Amino acid sequence: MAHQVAKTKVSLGPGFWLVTAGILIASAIMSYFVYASGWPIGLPQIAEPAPEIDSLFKFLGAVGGTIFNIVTGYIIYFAIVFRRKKSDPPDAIGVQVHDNPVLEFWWTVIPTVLVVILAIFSTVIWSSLQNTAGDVLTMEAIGHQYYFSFRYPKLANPVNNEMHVPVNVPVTLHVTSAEPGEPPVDHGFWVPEVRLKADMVPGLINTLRFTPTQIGGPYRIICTEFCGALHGTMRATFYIDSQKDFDKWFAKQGGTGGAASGGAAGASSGIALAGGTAAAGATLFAAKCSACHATDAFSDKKVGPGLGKIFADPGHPKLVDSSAPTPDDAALIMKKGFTGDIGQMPDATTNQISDGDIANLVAYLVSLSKK
Amino acid sequence: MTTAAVEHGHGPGDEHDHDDGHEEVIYRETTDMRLLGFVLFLCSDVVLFSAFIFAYLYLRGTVDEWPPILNGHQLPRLDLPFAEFNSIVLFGSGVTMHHALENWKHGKVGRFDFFMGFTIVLGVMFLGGQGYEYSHAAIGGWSGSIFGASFFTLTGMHGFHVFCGVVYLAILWWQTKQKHYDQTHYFGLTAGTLYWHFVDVIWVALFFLFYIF
Amino acid sequence: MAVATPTTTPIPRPVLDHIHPEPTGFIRKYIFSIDHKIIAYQYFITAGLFFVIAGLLAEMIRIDLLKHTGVLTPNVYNQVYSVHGSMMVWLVIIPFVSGAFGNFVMPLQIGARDVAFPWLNLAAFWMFPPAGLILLASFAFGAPDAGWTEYPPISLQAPFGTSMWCIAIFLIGISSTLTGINFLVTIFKMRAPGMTFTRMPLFVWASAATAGLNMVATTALAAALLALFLERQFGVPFYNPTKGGSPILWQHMFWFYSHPAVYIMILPAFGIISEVLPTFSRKPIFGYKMIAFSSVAIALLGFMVWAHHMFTSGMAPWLQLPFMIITMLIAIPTGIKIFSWMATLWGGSIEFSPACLFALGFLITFTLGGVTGFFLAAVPADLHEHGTYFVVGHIHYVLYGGSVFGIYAGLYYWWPKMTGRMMNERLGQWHAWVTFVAFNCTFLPMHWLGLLGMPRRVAMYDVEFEFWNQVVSICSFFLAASTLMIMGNMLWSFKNGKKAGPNPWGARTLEWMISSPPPYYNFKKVPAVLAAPYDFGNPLPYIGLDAEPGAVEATPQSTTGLVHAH
Amino acid sequence: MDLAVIERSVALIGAIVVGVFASIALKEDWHAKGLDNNTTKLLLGLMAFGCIMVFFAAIGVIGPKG
Repeated sequence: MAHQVAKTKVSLGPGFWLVTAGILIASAIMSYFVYASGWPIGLPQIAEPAPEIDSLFKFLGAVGGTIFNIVTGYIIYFAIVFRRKKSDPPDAIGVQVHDNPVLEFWWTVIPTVLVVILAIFSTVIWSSLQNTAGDVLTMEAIGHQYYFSFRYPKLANPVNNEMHVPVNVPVTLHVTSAEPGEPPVDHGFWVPEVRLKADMVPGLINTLRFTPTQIGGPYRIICTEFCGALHGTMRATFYIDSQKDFDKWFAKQGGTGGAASGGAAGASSGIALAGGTAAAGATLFAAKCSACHATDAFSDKKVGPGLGKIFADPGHPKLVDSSAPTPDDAALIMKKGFTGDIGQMPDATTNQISDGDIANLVAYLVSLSKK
Repeated sequence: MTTAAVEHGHGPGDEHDHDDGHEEVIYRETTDMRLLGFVLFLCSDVVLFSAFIFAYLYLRGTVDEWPPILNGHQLPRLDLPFAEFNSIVLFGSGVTMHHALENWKHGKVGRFDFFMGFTIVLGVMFLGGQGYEYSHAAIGGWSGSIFGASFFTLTGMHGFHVFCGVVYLAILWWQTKQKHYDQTHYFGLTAGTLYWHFVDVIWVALFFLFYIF
Repeated sequence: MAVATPTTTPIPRPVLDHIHPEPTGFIRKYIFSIDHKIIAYQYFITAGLFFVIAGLLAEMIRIDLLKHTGVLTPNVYNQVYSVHGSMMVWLVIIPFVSGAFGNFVMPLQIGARDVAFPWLNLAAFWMFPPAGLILLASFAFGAPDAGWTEYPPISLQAPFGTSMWCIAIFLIGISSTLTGINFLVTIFKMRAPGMTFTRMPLFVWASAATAGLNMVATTALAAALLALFLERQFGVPFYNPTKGGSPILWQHMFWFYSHPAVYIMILPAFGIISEVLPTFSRKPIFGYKMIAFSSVAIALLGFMVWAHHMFTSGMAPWLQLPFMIITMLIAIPTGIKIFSWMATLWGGSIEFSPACLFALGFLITFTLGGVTGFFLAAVPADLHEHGTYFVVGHIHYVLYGGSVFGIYAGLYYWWPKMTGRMMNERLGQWHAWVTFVAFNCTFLPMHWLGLLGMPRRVAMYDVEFEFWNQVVSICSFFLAASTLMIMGNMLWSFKNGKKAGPNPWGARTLEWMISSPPPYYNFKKVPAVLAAPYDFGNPLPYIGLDAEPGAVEATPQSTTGLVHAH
Repeated sequence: MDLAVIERSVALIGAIVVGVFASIALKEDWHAKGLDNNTTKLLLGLMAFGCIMVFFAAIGVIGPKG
């Protein structure tokens, strides 16, 4: 060859395998610490699925760290070993190698396998987030500028800036933003210790599912979508109570028997339901309600839910004390209207139904549920 | 002939002395590049329309029934028969434009003029039809509902393209009168035809999405 | 391939010889020139200016975050970081990588005398400064404050500045679309005779992929911006939920552009690295085809992953999976590139010029950015990281540690070609080291801040994060200071940098075969290309190259094609 | 109302005429090469499809019912 001064080394370089071993050992040690320590987050895991998500973090950390060590390690090694020495002539050139099919094959296949493994692992964790099991406590969190409010079933008014949940009770949390009348802006709901987050988008309901496992608090509820000048100050506190403490707190908030899930106005409708006749109710239902409500299972939503089995419907969200809605709840909703995670319904005056009509309709619904 | 080649082969004020063959190659290769550039431009324009069509379909997917409800009343569908008529006006102009170019290629300048004029008239007719449609579409106006928003924005953009097309064709026609093109050097006309066909095809999509679908 | 032999007979391409006369008179020569080199210089100067401004805005951000209560008023702070982000993306990095480097280097590397449509090029540039000025002027009207993503509905309630933001970005969008079309035609139609696709330098491959992305994706952004503008100014309901619109629609349309935009910003940097590493390790690039095709693969995959920015926004859960998996797939072509660059270093004769140091720094920081990217791609992990400083750290690792490091490498590499003078090596090496250290100290802690619960876009934060924020801020001041080093270096090279000569680095791509700075017509005679570049062992694969005297003799004797003129 | 009938019938006839001419044009330069001709063919084809659509709309086969 013309270039007399070309480096013509066949070996991979002095101490190549030593360096390789070093990189692998370092990666192994690092991975060990990733798993032994709280890395990378180190915050307490106060609810399912925090442990699963952390296990994904650790796995990603170990794999990613190893890749990073390999790249960085070899780059530094090559840079030192193959640097141009003072002694080398100005037109010294490197080993003229263009490619190496075997090498390229392997460094395409191995990452592909890694990606597949990571994708599968992530998918498994992901599916564990999707499970709808339990669904015992169904509640809403609503973002405002700049505070959070929380609606509990059977609670007349929303609670501001304080979220309590009983330990070991699966929670289905529907988050949204901006009740009518407020300027619509995005917010975010994030409890770092739970590792879960959902954007609160006006006109859209996102759902988080978790099961508190550790009594404790206060924890931060953080807004994670820009929502205006004071976005940085938007916080609420999150508590996990024992069932007894929770009930105590709940009672203090005025939680009493009454409204259905989603929290319409509390207490009793004060309508004499005894006089209602199902037949009259049926005709009324066809005229007034059938546009929005089907007469089959609760889950069969037209505009509102299906009311066919409302008083005996497994699909109906249970309440905090897992009691099913009573005829009076239905009457109350017809009277006062309803605003909640499953939609909205105008009140009796808007629907132009008298108390007597309500009594008939309730009778009709009861008769449906009996079938 | 040579004027055309110089117009096309070279930037303004370019002084070489070329023999004709060299000049022809220059013309062919520059035309080649301009054609590719123009087609790529059309592609990116397709993306512009596709993005708005995506927006339209997305918004349409967020409501239970279409047309959506505005202040308690469901909005009416658009005037299909008139749209059929107007579409045919536009498609017809596409065919006439095609014939205009064909005749130019074969040196039949008279028939070229006829078809060119015909195309422009049809284009103007279509725009007038759009105006009529706009004044009669009772869908709550541009800013009333998502229906008005997507319909007036998309067809408005298309109408703007048609308007530009009419102006463009008029300029091309004028250029032919200036002996700007000849039977073998007519890239401008090719571009104009492609653009006009493109506008037609966009309308095919819009017609389906707003009137049929 | 050992010896350069013509495998294709070079066809004569008269159009390549076609030249528009050199303009006389200052205006036509330097202000409204159609010469791709002049336009590239204009991009460099303008984008550099905006880089300084946006950098100062960044320092304002860090000053605010020195105290957990914030130093600036929240309103000002929100405007500052929003404009910082928008400027860095649209007025600095994108113009730098495709406008400046693309314009200057790409035509030279394919042996063309100019781009396909010089006038279009001129028009595209002159949309750029006005856009920047409009964006800056928006401060007078209440600048955009919802971040560079400007999510509605809040951006619908912002003052008029946000509409100006729409206009500015729209202009930039048109500009880069035109540039994309221009570059594609140039690369397809104006390559020197014999330069087949597999003989193109890798920066040209990267430019082609970028141009394609610019051409296709940017118009989608234009649509989104147009809709936002119409809704803000005329109340046309697209995004406002109270009028039936959907905020999520904006996120889809925005990210359909803005994820490919990440590759618009990084692919040319990949190209620069692929030029710098072979030159300074005196080796052929390892796995040329794999690197070239992976650029295209990344560009294509980049269109199918946009919704991974929206995992928490509320889309159908099952949709999260395909987007997660395709996102993860992008790691494969990227990994191939990284490994190929490592293998290029192996067995080389590595010269630690500033360009090379920045390239090495790029490999390390970008790898880290890629790893954290994987963290974000996995949906369950993203549920914790989304909207936190983890994301801020990640994007700065890929955009600063990726694109900007690439830009620095390219600047040091092509500066002699652009100005005809050398920079100060020693100072440049110091610059590389200081930047690398300060960069990592600035952005690495952000990852942990985010994981521990610090959300992004906040003017004030929980007190327990104050210490690390102060560390970050102080390091960021050093990072800013490091920028002064390259500015000083440029001034130094203008004053007393020694003449560069045509090929100071002994590189082998076409731009180094002509004098520096290149003459108006680039090539006296358009050369024919006989083989791929980067074969340092072989004679130069160019014939008919009638360059300046003393530039290059492509004889079997000269092993590297390196001849010290002067 | 009857205006609609007129529009429909005009559209019907027009669709047939234009569609036929478009197909003829398509057939004529079917074998023509080159980017411009190929693009033209694609666009003409789509336009012919548009004519077919208008035809079926005019005879009321497709289009919103009621």
